[in-house]
Amino acid sequence: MFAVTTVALLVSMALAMCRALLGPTAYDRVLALNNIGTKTVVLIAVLGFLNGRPDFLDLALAYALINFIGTIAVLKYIEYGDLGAGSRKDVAGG
Amino acid sequence: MTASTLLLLSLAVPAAGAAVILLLRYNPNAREAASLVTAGALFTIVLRIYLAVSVGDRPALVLAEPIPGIPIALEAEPLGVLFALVASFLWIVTTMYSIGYMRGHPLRPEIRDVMATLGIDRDREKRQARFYLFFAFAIAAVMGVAFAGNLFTLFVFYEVLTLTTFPLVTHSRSEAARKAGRVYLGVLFTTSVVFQLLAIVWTYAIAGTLDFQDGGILSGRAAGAVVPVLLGLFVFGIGKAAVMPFHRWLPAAMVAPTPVSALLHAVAVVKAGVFAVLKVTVYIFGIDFIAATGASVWLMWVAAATIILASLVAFTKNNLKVRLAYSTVSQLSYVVLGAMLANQLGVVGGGMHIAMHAFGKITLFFCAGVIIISTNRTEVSQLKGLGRVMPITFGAFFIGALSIVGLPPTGGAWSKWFLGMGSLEAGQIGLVAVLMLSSLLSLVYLMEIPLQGFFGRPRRAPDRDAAGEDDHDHGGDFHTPPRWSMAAIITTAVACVILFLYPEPFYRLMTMVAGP
Amino acid sequence: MIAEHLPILQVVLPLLAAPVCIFLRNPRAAGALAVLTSWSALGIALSLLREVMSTGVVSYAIGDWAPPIGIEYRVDIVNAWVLVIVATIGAVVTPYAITSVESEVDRKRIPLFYAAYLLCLTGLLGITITGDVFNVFVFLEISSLSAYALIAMGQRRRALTAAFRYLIMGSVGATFIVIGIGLLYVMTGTLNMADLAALLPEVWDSRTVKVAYGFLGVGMCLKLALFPLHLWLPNAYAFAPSAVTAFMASTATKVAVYMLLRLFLSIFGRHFSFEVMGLDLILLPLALVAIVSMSLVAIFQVDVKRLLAYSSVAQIGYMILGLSFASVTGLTATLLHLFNHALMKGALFMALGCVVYRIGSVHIDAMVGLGKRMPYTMAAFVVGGLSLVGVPLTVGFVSKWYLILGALEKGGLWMGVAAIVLVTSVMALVYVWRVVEVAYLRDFAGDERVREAPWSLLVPTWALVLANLYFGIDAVRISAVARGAAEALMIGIGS
Amino acid sequence: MMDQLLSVLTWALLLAGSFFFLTGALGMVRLPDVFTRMHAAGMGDTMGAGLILLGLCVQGGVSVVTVRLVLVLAFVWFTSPIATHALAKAALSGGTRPYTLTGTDAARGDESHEGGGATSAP
Amino acid sequence: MSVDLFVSHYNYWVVIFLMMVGFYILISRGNLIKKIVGLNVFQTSVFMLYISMGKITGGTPPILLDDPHGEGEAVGHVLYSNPLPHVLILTAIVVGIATTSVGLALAVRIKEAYGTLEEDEINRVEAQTEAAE
Amino acid sequence: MLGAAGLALLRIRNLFAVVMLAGIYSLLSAGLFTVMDAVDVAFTEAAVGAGISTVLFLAALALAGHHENKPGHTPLLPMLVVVITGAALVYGTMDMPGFGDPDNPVHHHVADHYLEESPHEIGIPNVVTAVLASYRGYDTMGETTVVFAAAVGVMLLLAGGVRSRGRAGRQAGEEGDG
Amino acid sequence: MNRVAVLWGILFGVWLLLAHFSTLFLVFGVVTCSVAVYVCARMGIVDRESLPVHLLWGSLGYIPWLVWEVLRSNVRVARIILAPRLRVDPSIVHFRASQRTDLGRFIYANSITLTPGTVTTGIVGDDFEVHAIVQEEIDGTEENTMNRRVAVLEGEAG
Amino acid sequence: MREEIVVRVGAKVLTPFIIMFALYVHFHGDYSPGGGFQAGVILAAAFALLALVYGLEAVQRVLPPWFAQMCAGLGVLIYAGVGVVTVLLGHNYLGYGALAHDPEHGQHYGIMAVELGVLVTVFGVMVTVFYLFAGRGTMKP
Repeated sequence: MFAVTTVALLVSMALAMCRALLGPTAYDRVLALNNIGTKTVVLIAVLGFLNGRPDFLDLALAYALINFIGTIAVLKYIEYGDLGAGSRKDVAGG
Repeated sequence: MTASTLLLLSLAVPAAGAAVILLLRYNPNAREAASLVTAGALFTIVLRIYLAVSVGDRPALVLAEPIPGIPIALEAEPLGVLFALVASFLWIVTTMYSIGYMRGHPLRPEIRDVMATLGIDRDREKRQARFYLFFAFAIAAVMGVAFAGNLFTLFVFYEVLTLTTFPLVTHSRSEAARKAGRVYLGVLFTTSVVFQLLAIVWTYAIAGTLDFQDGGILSGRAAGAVVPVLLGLFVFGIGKAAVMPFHRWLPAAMVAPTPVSALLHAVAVVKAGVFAVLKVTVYIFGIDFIAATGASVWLMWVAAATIILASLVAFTKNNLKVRLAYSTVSQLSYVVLGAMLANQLGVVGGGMHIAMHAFGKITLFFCAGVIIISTNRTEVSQLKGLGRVMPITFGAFFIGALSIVGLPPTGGAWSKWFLGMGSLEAGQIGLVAVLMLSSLLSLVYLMEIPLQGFFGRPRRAPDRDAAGEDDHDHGGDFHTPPRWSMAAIITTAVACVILFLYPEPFYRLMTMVAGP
Repeated sequence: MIAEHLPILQVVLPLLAAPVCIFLRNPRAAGALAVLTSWSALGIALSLLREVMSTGVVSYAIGDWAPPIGIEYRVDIVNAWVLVIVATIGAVVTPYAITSVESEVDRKRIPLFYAAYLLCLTGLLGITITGDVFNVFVFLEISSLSAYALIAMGQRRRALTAAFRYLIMGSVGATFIVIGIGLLYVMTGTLNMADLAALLPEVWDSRTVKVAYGFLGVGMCLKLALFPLHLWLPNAYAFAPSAVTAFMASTATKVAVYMLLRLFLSIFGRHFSFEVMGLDLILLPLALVAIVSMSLVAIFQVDVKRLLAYSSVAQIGYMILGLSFASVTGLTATLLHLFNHALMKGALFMALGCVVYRIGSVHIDAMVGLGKRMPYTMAAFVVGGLSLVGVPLTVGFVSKWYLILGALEKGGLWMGVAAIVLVTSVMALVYVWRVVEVAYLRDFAGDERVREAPWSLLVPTWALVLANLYFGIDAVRISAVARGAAEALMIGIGS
Repeated sequence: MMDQLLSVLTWALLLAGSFFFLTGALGMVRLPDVFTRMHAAGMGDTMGAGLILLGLCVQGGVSVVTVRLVLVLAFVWFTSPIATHALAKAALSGGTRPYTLTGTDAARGDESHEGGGATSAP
Repeated sequence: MSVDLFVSHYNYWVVIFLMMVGFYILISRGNLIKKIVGLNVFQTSVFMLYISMGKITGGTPPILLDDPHGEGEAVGHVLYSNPLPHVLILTAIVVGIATTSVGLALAVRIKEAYGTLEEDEINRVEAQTEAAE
Repeated sequence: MLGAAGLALLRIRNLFAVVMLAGIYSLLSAGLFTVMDAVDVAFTEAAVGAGISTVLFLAALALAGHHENKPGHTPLLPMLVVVITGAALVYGTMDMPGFGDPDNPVHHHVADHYLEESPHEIGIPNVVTAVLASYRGYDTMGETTVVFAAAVGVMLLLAGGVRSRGRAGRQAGEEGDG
Repeated sequence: MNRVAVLWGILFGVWLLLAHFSTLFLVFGVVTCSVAVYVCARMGIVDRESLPVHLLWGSLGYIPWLVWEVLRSNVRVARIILAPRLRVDPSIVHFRASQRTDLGRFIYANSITLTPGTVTTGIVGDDFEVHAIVQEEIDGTEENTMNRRVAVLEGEAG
Repeated sequence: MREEIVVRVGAKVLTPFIIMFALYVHFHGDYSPGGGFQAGVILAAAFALLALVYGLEAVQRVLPPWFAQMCAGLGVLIYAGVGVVTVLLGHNYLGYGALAHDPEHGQHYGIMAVELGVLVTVFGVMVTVFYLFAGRGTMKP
């Protein structure tokens, strides 16, 4: 049954991948990245069970935590164009 | 003092002299005195080496060992001593000459003006110091060449000589001098690296050693087509021997100050070349080996062609120094020819020609230099009638020319004699004809100058205004030749004659080389 | 007790000094530390060489794990020799850098500069000394990364693009090397060099090993800038700060050449290299083309640093040429030229550094008449240049001698190879002499205030120049070492 | 008995999770613009991940593994809306106009260039 | 080329294909950042090659199951994948990110100095500068 | 899927999108590593790919802009190089031991020792850590140094704002941005 | 200070759940949690917003409801996606939320986003901007259930 | 990005967990995947997150750049220093057996020390690099 789930996850990743490839905007790709990230988290969890070594969930945990940082960076990049700014007025000049 | 220490000194003294010159570079008198003392000391040293060698001693010394099995070694053997003797003696004379010459030589007007406005004379002094400095270094290199104990050492000093003479050739730093420097370095370096070095390494690969040995190190080890090819590589690779087609550097080098042309390009550098050719034939191949394989026949004809062609070219040259240079090219090939004859007489003749030609040619150059600084004339056609103004100079020129042509009562007669005999012994009648023809040619192109000098009529008055101070003798542009220079000219001219009467030391040395 | 730990200290000492340099924050102090470190590294390298010469191979098991399990440092005569080369150059260039860098790099960055410099030294020493192929990669990256940064420190903006190109090509090279190592590993299951050498003969026939060979070769050739893969080198050397150029030009490519020798001869063995893979036949044309074409290109350069950089590519061709002779003499020539080229290029680039220090440019037009203004600097340049040309009494001659001898020993058509070597020396004369002529035979027209470079630059420069002369006159010892190393390489590591 | 029950439960949860994931993925392909796709993606993040992880929890029983699964789930549920929000905001500021049925711009106008930062002040 | 060969090697080939895609991006694209991305892809693919070397069918990650201080009876019958490639690749990943960061820093500086990231534009600017000199 | 990501990377010229795809690529490869039992590697790839690499790329893009020009010429030569390299590799894999075969030499010589002896010699269950930090600890030290070198490099390049102008004359263009 | 201790406690609890249980790891845990708490305290991010202990009780009721809501909307969105004809009518709606604190708004916004079909795209003051996949998804009034529940949650803790 | 409620609160809540998790990964590297490097990266990522949300300046007040740089160097020193210590104790470089009577314990200590070195360096480097990249945009007057 884990195998079935794995396949389902892979298929849905492939679909998300299609979105990443098709675009059309960069945000679609970010979305796909984000989505694939979540799916990877789950996939890793499932794979642990599939292999009979479920004790490597730390990896999934790490992903869950870190993937988020990437998206925040995207937002910051788009909104501010500068990852170091403290508040909006720092980059008011553009 | 042992003889091997003397060998070391023969290198060290000129080098030390150079250092002293460098220290005294702002004091002309002291500087030149140092040059003279050094030259005298060197000659004494070489003389003592000669005395040792003439009784059969062969002092030797290893300086360093850059490559395992191939040391930089010095060894005094007769041929080298002959060469060293000539060079060191002539260095004294040349130093005397150049003291007069360099002081008397007018600078190019534009430079003189600039320097006058700047109030600097220092620069000129510095350059003169540089002149003496490199001169001394060049002599040291010549000594190294002369006393080289193996082929590698010979090559090393040969290259050092090339490099140390380069600043002398380009002394004036004019565009012409730069161009000449390029030709000079280009030809000498290219030939020496591409052909000579190849030949040396090849020799090493075949023989496993590079030491000069009586009877040659290659004999019996090499065979077939290798021998003529290798010999050819050597002859052409020793570019300083100026065998055509690698002779271009020599006329080009004539842009140098005349003492440089005189000592280096009539004596030291070119003689180093032909000396090296002789050394290689005698001690690397062995004359018997060459004679047996017939490897040198084609090179004889190359040398013969050079003799004739260079003489013909000399005819066409109006510039005095260039004409002398082509004459040198031609005469050098006599020595090469002597070596290629590969018999006792040829080698003796070649060796003696090194000495005889040296004295003759240096006289000619000295005269040319004096003419230049006294009258500012460089072309043969401008010299008509000058003989009456400068009788000593033109007289000396006459004697020198006789020696070059090979007519008694000058030393040149002996070497030509031996070379002719050698050709006959080698069964090359054609070469005898070549020798005759070239003597005739040189007679014509050299004798033209003193004869015109004494008997020609100046076409028109010199265009320069009277200089004022020194013109009590003759009108116009004439400066009295410096006394130091005149002394040098007289010395060499007399020597030419003496060598006819007393060629014994050189002959003895050469028979030690070539066998009785 | 310290004596037995010398192999590791050789690498760890500069490694430890690098972060300390950053902590010091004071340019002078950092410089002093760098000097101290590089000198001790030289001392260690020399004593290692002596030890190896007297007792044979020194093996040091890091972490107490016996070799195939852990990482081994393995010093034999070959890499002891290369260590000495690298350490020597390091020891000479570091004091030079103190003054040179002050004029070319922001004061604030100087401690960082030394840190990067020491890391580069660490990397190079580490590559050389190690007996583990993957460790090679790691240290290769240490040296490369710091080298990229160092090169980018050049004053002109082209230094940046040069560094970037170097980064890309260097990384590709490194990745190729990783691929090669991986393929070797998959066939043998080991990463230790000696172990590999012992295990490889069993799998020689496999295509995998051959491809691994190819990848390692291409990767290394990228790093050592063999002819078609040299594109990164000229600009990198031309635009880097002088001290960096002097250091890199005399060490980085040398170490890569060493690795190539080590891989091809020690690990794969000469039988495999020459008889199975035909290495000599592949390298020979490349080396010849490199020598001739790069010498030609060098002749037409107007930036003297770049001129020398192209000449470096040509000189690397000589080293590879020696390898392609597949004989002890050829290898001796290669190993000698490693040392000699380091000495002469070091001296030349340092002399140019002096020029940069005073006039800020090494464009050939800027050097007009410098012979008078900076006599010692230019004299150093002349001697270095003569050495590059291969004039006797300089080191350049010694290696050329062996190269020609190696070619002639093979006889036949190899005569032509010897002739090419000689003709290209003449080409070297042409490009060196262009500079000499400009510097000496023309009148100075620049700023009247230009004067001789300071002693702190001249002394290291002349140290190398004198070394050029000394080892050109007395090359017996280094030739003996090189020959010993060459023989060791030809025998191979395993047996 | 208990084991079988757990098995069945796991099956059901996993299948349901997979279903949501697949549907979400399908939605990501089918839906017309980035905003609508976000909703689809959200499905996977919430229910898909939730159900599957829950299923795994059931399988794992009370153990360290379950603890981790719960933590993963918590983090996913916590971060996913933040990320989606961030993305939506970025997309809007980046100038992407939401798709509407009528084709007119129902929301605010295109006000900034991407990465420029001049969005409406807080 | 038998089916066996294909079955046992196909994954290497896939990895090689990926590697080549990365390599192609690296050498054919003019944009500096894109080059770095290509380098990343190239390297990551090489990592995959290594990892696939270390995989043993039916193996599990090389984290031992039994208590290290126990009798170790489980070691015998559990098949672990080869840890060594993992170690090597860990190192290589670190090296990769280090290279990437330096490369990006260089790219940023180049952008500042030239105002562009395109190789051909940079070359053009350089050619102009050189001509001006 | 990875291949598709790779190809897409090739085509897409918006660097921002490229970075996103590179992130996806990294994610997927991490997944693959997990499948191949390399959890530690996957972890690292995850941390690097998702955490730092993306952020760094974005930071660089923020400084350098994110549009790529169209490639100007047909890249035939690179294609050739790539095809040759790829062909060589495929050729090389022909003789490689099959995938996953436990009898491969890789799994024996040294690896056996690690797996069998490390419980006694080192005593920690994670063999990767044991090898990383002890058996091949020196490599890891090198790795640490590489990272440090990278920091030194980046500091050299980016610290301290705009560089002082060199004497050799640097052009405008630098003035524009800091 | 109180909050710091609580945070420490929570972290240590999680640590205990994660880590092996041995003396060494207990020590490590103490170190770890202290470091984490120290850094957060220095950053000034340990406050009511980040550590809503006061909402603990309220959330016990809220979370199950939210899960249920999420499930329901999931099904709705799934229907839309799976329908042969896409019947989407996306729109953006502005409305006022009645939460008083940023924390409350945070919870509300996240809850909106968490339920598929609606995504919060912007919050300015108490003005919420929400994108919905179909118009009917949004009950854009201050009196809608979720708004009320969040407000209650917020309000309960005072 | 302080004014973004959602992001700010989210980051606030998550940061302690990320930091804790990073250290957990580090300490737990012996038993499960992970170790100094991964931990360093995650830890650095936590600070990156803070910097993204609160701005570089705010983070640099807590974690000054010089400190990060010092960490970068310090880690290398720790790692190499362990080797030096073992040498001084009479073993080979990085021979952890020297660190305790029981070689196995020595290995434990050694690995821990070394991993700490990796953590410190990687953390310091990643933070430094991030600071430099992110800070370059705002540095201009």
